[in-house]
Amino acid sequence: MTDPILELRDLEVHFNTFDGRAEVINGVDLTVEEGETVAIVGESGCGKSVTAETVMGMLPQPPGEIVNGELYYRDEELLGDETAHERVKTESLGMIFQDPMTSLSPVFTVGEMMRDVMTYQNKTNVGWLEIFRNIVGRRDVSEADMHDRCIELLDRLQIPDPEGILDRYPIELSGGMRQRVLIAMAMLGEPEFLIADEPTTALDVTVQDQILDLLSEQVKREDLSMLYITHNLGVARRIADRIYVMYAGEIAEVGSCEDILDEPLHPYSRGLVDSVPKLTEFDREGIEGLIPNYTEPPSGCRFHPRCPAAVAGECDVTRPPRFELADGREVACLLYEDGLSPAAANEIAATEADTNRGSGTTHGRSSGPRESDESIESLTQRMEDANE
Amino acid sequence: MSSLTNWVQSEAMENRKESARRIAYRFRQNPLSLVGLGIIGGLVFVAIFAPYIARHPQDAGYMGEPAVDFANRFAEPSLAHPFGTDQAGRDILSRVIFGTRYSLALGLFVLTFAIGIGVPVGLVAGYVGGFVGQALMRLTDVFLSVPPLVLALAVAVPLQPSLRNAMIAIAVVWWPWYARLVYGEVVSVREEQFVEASRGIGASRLRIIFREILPNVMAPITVKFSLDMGYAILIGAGLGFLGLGAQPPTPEWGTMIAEGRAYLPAQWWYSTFPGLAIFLAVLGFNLLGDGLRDVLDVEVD
Amino acid sequence: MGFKSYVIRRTLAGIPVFIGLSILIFTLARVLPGDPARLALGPRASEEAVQSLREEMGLHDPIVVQYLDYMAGLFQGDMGISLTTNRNVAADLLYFFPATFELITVGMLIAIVLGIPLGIIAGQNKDEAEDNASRLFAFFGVSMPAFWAAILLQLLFAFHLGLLPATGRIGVEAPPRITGLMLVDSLVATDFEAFRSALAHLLLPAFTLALAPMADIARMTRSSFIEEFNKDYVHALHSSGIPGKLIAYKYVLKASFASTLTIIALDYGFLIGSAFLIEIVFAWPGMARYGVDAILANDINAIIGVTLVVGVVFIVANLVVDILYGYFDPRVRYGGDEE
Amino acid sequence: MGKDGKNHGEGGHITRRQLIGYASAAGFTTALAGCSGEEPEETTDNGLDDSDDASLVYATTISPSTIDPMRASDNFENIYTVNVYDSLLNYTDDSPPQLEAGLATDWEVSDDEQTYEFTLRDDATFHNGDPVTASDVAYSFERMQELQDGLSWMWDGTIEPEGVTAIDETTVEIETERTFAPFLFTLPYHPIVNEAEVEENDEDWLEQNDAGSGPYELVEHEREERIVLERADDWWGDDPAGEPFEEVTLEIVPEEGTVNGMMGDGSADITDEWLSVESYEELDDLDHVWVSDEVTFSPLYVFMHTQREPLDDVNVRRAISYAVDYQQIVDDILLGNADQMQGPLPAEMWGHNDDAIQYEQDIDQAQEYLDESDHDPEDIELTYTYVTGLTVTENIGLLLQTNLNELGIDLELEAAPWTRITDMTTSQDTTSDMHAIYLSFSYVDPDTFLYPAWHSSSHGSWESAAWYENDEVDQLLDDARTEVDVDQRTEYYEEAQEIIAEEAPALFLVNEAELYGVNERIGGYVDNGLVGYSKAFWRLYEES
Repeated sequence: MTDPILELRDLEVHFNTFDGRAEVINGVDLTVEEGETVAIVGESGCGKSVTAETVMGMLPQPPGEIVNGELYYRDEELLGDETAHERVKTESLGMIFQDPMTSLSPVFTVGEMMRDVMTYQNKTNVGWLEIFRNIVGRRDVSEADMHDRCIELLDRLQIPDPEGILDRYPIELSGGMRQRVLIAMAMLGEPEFLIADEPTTALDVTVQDQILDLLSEQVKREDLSMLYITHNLGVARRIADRIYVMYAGEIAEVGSCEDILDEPLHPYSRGLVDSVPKLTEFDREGIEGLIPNYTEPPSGCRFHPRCPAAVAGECDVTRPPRFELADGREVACLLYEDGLSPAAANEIAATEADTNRGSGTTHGRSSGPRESDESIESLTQRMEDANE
Repeated sequence: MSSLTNWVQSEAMENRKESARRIAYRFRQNPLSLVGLGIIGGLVFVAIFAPYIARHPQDAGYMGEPAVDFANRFAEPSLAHPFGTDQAGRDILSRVIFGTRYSLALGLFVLTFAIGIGVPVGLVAGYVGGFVGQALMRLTDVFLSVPPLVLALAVAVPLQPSLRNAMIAIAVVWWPWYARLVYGEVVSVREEQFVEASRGIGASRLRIIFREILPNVMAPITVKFSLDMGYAILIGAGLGFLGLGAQPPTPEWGTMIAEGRAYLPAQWWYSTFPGLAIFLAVLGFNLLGDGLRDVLDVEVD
Repeated sequence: MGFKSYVIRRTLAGIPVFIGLSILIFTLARVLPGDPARLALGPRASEEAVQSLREEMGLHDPIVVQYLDYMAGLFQGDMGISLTTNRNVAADLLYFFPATFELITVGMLIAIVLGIPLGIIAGQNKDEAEDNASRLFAFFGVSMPAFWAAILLQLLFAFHLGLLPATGRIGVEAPPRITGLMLVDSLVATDFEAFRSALAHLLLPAFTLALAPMADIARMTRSSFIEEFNKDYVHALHSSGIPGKLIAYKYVLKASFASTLTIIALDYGFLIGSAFLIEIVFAWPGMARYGVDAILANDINAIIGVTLVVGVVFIVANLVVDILYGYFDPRVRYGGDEE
Repeated sequence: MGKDGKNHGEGGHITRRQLIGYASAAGFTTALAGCSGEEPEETTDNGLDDSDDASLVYATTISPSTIDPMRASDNFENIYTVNVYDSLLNYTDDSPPQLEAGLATDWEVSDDEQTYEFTLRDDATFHNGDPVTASDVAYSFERMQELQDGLSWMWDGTIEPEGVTAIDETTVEIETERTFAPFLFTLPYHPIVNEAEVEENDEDWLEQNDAGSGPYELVEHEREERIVLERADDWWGDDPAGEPFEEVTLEIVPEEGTVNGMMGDGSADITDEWLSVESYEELDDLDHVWVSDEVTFSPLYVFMHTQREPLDDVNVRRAISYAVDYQQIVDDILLGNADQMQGPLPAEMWGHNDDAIQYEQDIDQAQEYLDESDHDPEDIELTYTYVTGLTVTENIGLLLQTNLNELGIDLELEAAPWTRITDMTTSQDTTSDMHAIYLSFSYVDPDTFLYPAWHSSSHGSWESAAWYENDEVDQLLDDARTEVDVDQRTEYYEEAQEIIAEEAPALFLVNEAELYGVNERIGGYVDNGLVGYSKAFWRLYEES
C-alpha cells in the first residue's frame, strides 16, 4: 500500500458551550489513499461535518477547539501549521458544499467567479495593486482563453447554454445547476483532492442522481481523491470505495463499501443499513433514540444507551477500542473483543435486542432531528446547516 | 433504556429552565453587557434614592423648596460642589442626580407608550393582513420617513414645551418602529407550521396571537426596548437642548446643557457634567441591549 | 425583472410616502396654536388687517382645500411666506439647504471613510484587541449625545487648542454663490484661501456629526464581514485558489456592503436630524438652524417646508440606497420586495 | 417696536434672539482672545475684513428679516433704516434725546393740534439723484399704512393715508385723526422712500436695493452675511467733528466668539448689545475697546394679573413687591448693569416721578400686607411666565421662587416662546399670573411706556399683561395725550406714576443697561438708548 494522500490521526475537537465543554470529536482516525473516494456516514450531529471542517481548515474556533490530533496531507502535518494548511487548501483541495447557494458568491456572476479562479491559479503573493486592479475590472489573463476554458468545463458538467450561464448570478440558477457550477468551480482550481460535504442533500432525488454521476465521472476522469460526507448510505454506496461509519464523534466502523453494506458489524451500522431501502431519506426507525448529549457523553461506549445489543456492566463502562479485523475492516464494539466472528456477534446482538425490545420503550416517539440537535444546538450554526 | 425517554422528556420539560440558563450563561460571557447592567442598576438606584444621595436636594427643586444663591454662582468643581455650581449657585451634582429621574421616566414612558400602540398595530397589520394591514403599514412608513428627532420637533411645537409634552411627542413618533418590528415577526411566524397547525385545530385568533406570536416577538422587543431606552433618552435630551423639552429649573440633563452653553467656555463644567450623565445612561442601555441582542440571538432594525 | 424596472418600482414607492408625510405634517401644522395671520403681522396689527390676511391665506377654507392649495403651490415652487423672514419658504430653503447638505454629506463621507476600515479591521481580528477597541469606540460613538460631543470638541479644538474655528461656515469673504456649497464654490472660484477656511470650519461639525454613523457603520461592517467570512463560498473560493485578499476586499466586501449600505441610508436620514442640534452648537447657517428658528417662532410654513425637505432627503436617501443595494446584491433585484 | 431683539420684539424677532442664545455659545472669547485679543496688532490677517481707516464695521449676532424700510421693525433693521433713509425729523444723541430737523427744516402745528405743516429742505436728493419731494413723503406715509407691517402700528388711529397731502413741491400737510401729543416724536421712525423707484420695481426690490435719501447708501446686501453701506456724498447733513467713515459694514457674525475676536484685532469697531455679560467683561479688558453701559430705556416688569385671585388683592401684590430681593437682581443677576426702577417709568425718561414709591425687600412688611389680605399664603400658587431662552428673566424667576417661598407662596416657572406669550396675553383667561416682560420703547415720550401698559384700552396686548383697570389713570393718560403743554403733561404723568406704583400691578424691577463694545478709535459714539439712532453712523468719526 502506498502512503495515504490524507491521514487524520486521533482527532479530538471540543466545543465550548453554555452547558460546558462538548466533546464533539473523540479520537477520530481517517485515511484516504491516492485516488480513493472515502465516505463518512452518520446521522445528523454525529460530528462528520466537524471532521470535514477540520480537514478543510474551516472549523470555527471558537467555539470549536482542536484539542488533539494530526492531519497529514502527503506527509505534511497541517493542523499545527496554519500556513501550510492554507497553502494545501489553495493548491490541492477542492470543496463542494451542501448548499450551493451559500457556496457561490451571491453578488458576482458565475463567469466573474470562474475568471478569478483561473486568473489566480497557482499564484501566490498577490499584491494590493493587483487586488485593486481586479476590483476595478482589469486582468492580465486573456479573456478569450478563460472564456473557452469555462465553456469547456461547464459543458463537461452538462450545463445547457454555458455561454448564458456565465453572465448569470447564482440566484438565477436552479439548485442542480448551481451545484454543477460549484463542481465546475472546484474543478477549475485543478485540485487533487475533493472534499464534498453532503453535496446532494439539498437537491431533488432525480437531480441527486445526475450530480452524483457527474461527480464520480469527474473524479474518475481527473483521477482525484475524495472525502465525501453524507448521512445517506445509499449515496455512499454509489460513490465511495470505503466507508467510515461515525457515531457521536467516534468512528464506529470502517470498511469497504461492500463490506459495510453487505455485512455491517457494528450494531449502529446495522441500524443504518436496515434503513437503507428508503434511499431517499435517512430513516431513523432503524435505530431508536437520539444522539447523546456531548457535554456529558454516556460512559463506556457512546452508543450503548441506544444499542439494542448493549451489555450492561460492560458497554456502559468500557470504551471499546477499534478492533482491526481482516481486510482493513475495523469496528469499535465490545462484541468483537475476542475476535468473535461477525456471525456470532450478530447472534448475540439479536438476542440482546429481543430481550430489550420486550421491555417496550421507545417506539412511536416522534423525535425529530430538531430535538436531537437541541442538546448541541449551540455548537455552531454551521453544523445545523449541514445536517438539516 | 427507559432512561433515554426520560431524559428526552425531562429535557423538553426543562426547556424553559434550560433557555434561561443558556441566556444567563451567554450573558455572563459578555463582560460589556454586565457593565451595562451595572450602569443601569446604578442609575435606577440613584433615581430612587436621589433625595438621600444628593447633598443639596433643594437645589434640584426637591419638595418644592427652591434654593438659589446668586452670590455663589459659578463655583468651580470642588469638594463642596464636585460638579461646580450653576448661574444660580445651585449644586450641579445634585441636579444631575435628580436628572436621572427625568431621563429614566422619559425613556420608560416613551417606550411603554410606543410598545402599547406599536405592538397591537403590528399584530393586527401582520395577522389580519389585507387592506387593513397594508394601510397600517403604509402609515408607519410615513412616520418612519422622517428622523425621529425632526418629527418629534414637529409634534412638540403645537404642544407647550414641557417635559410631559416632550414625552408625548417622542412617544407619538416612536410606535411605528415597534409596529414594523412586530409586523415583520408576525408575517414570518404566521407562515410557520405550528401556527398553521394550531389554526387547524381551531385555535382562536386571539389564542394564536397570545400563545404563539407574542412569545416569539418578546425577544426582539426586549432587545429593542433596551437599545431604545438609550435612544429615547438621547432624543429627549435633544428636545430639552432645543428648548422644547423640560423647562428650567427642571434639572433635566439636556436642558441643563443648553443653559450651560451660554457660559462656555469659562464655565465648562456646567454643560460637561450633565452631558456625561446622558452619555453614561445611554452607554449603559446600549451595552445591555447589545448584550441582549447576542444572548437572545435576534437582529433588530 | 430588469434593473431598470427595479429602479422605477422603487422610485414610485416613494411617492405615496411623500404624500402621506405631507398630509401628516400639514395636519400637525394646522393644529398649531396661534393664528398664523396674527403671527405674521405681529402683536400690534389691527384686527381688520389680520382678518384680511387670513382671507388671503385661505385660512377660512376647509383643511382639505388648504392642503390641496398648498400642494398645488408646492409644485410651482411656492411654499408660502415665512413668517420670520417674509420670504417664500421655497426661496429660504433653497438658500439654507446647501449648507446643511454640505455638512451632512461631508459628515457621512467621514463616517464611511473611517467606519468601514474600522469595521473591517475589527472583523478580521474578531475578539482581538483591535476588535475590542473598535467595538468600544462604536459604543461610545452611538452613546454620546451629539450636541454634547459637539461642545466637548469645541472646548478642546477651538477653545483649548485653538486649532479650528469654533463656529460659522467661513472666516474669509465667501466665494460667489453658485451651488451654495462652500467647498465647491470656492474651488470653482479657485479661491483656495476660502476653500481652506471653509474646510476648517466644516471639520468639527462634520466630524461630530460623523461620530454616531461612523460607529454604526463600523459595527455593521464588522458583523456582516464576519458573517460573510464564515460563508461556504469563502472557503470554496479560497480552495479554488483565489487569493485571500481578493476574497476579502472583493467578494466579502461587496456582499457585506449591502447591509452596510442600509445602515448608511438610515444614518444619512438620522444625520439630518442630528444636524438640528449640531447646527445650533456650531452656528452653522443651514436649514436645520432655520428649522429650529421656525419652530421657536411658530413659523408654520417654514416648519412644514423644513419637515418636508427632511422627509424628501430621507426618502431619496433610502431610494438611492435601495438602488445601490440592488446593484450590489442581485438577490434583491430578483427577490422581490423582501430580501 | 423693537429695541426688542433682546426682549420683546415683534413676530419672529425674538426667535433670532433665542437663536443667539443658542448660537452665542457665549463668550467664545478665551480661545479667540488667545489668537487675537491679547495681541491685537499682530493678527489683522484673519481675513475678516481688513479695517482700513475710512471704514467702520458694526458686528452683530443677529440678521435682518427684511431691509424694506416699511417692514423694518427690529433693532438691526432700524439701524439700517435710519442710516439709509431720511425721515421728516431726527433725534439728537442727547439724553433724553431731542427732536431735530430731518428732511423737514420747519414745521408748524395748527391750533387744534391735529394738523401739521412741514417744510422740506430743497437740497435733499435720493441716492439715484432724484430730488426728495413732498409727494414722495405723502407716498411714503401711504405705503406704510397700506403694508401694515413694520412700525406702521405707531400711526394707527392717528394717520389715514389720505390725511397726508403734498401742498407743493416742498410742503407737506399731515392731518391727524386725533390729537396725539407724542406725534412728532414718532416721525423720526417714518422713513421716506423714492416713490418713482419703488413703484417701478418689484415688491422685493427693496430687499436688495435702497430707495432712500439718507446719509449712507446700500452697495451690497449678502443675506445672512453682511450689508455694506457707502457714504452718500451729497447728503444734506453736517459732517461730524472728525473724518466721517466712507464705508460702513454691518457684518452679520452669528457667533459671539468671532465678534470678540474681531473686536480684538480691530476688524470690527462696534458690537451689538446681545453678547453675554462675560463677553463685555472680556472686551472691557482690551486696551483699545471700551464698553458703553448706559442705562436708558429697557425697563423690566413682572406683570401681576390684577383681575384674577389672589393678585386682584392689592395687599397680596404689595406683599410680593416687598418680598423681592431687588438688590440681588441688580448685583448678582445683572452684575450691576442695571438700576432698580422707581415706579413704572425709567428714570431716564422725562416726566419721571422721583417721589413714586420704590419697593425694597422687607419681609416683615410683606408679611404684614399678606396678613391684611384674606389669603392664606399656603393656598397661594402662582405661575411665572418668561420668554424661553432669556436667562435673565429665568434667573429672576428662580430668585422670586425662593423669595416668595419665604412667605409660603408657591411659584411655578413657565417658559414660553415669545409668539406664545403675545397670544396668551390676548385674553384674561390665558394670561399667566405673572409675566416677566421687557417693555418696548418707541418714542421719547412717557406715553411710550405708560399708555400701552396701564391704559385700559390697551388691554389684550403683551404690554398690558396686568389687565390693570383704573379710571383715574385712564383719564390722566388720555389727558396727557391730548395736552401739548409739556409741564402740564409732566404733571399728569407724575400723578399717574404715583397711583400705579402705589397699586403695584407689577413688580417694577430694573431698567437694564445696554452694553456695547466700541473701539477707541471711534469718535462721537453716544448711546442715546434709541432703536436705530443709537447707531447713527453719520455722527461717528475717526478719532485721531
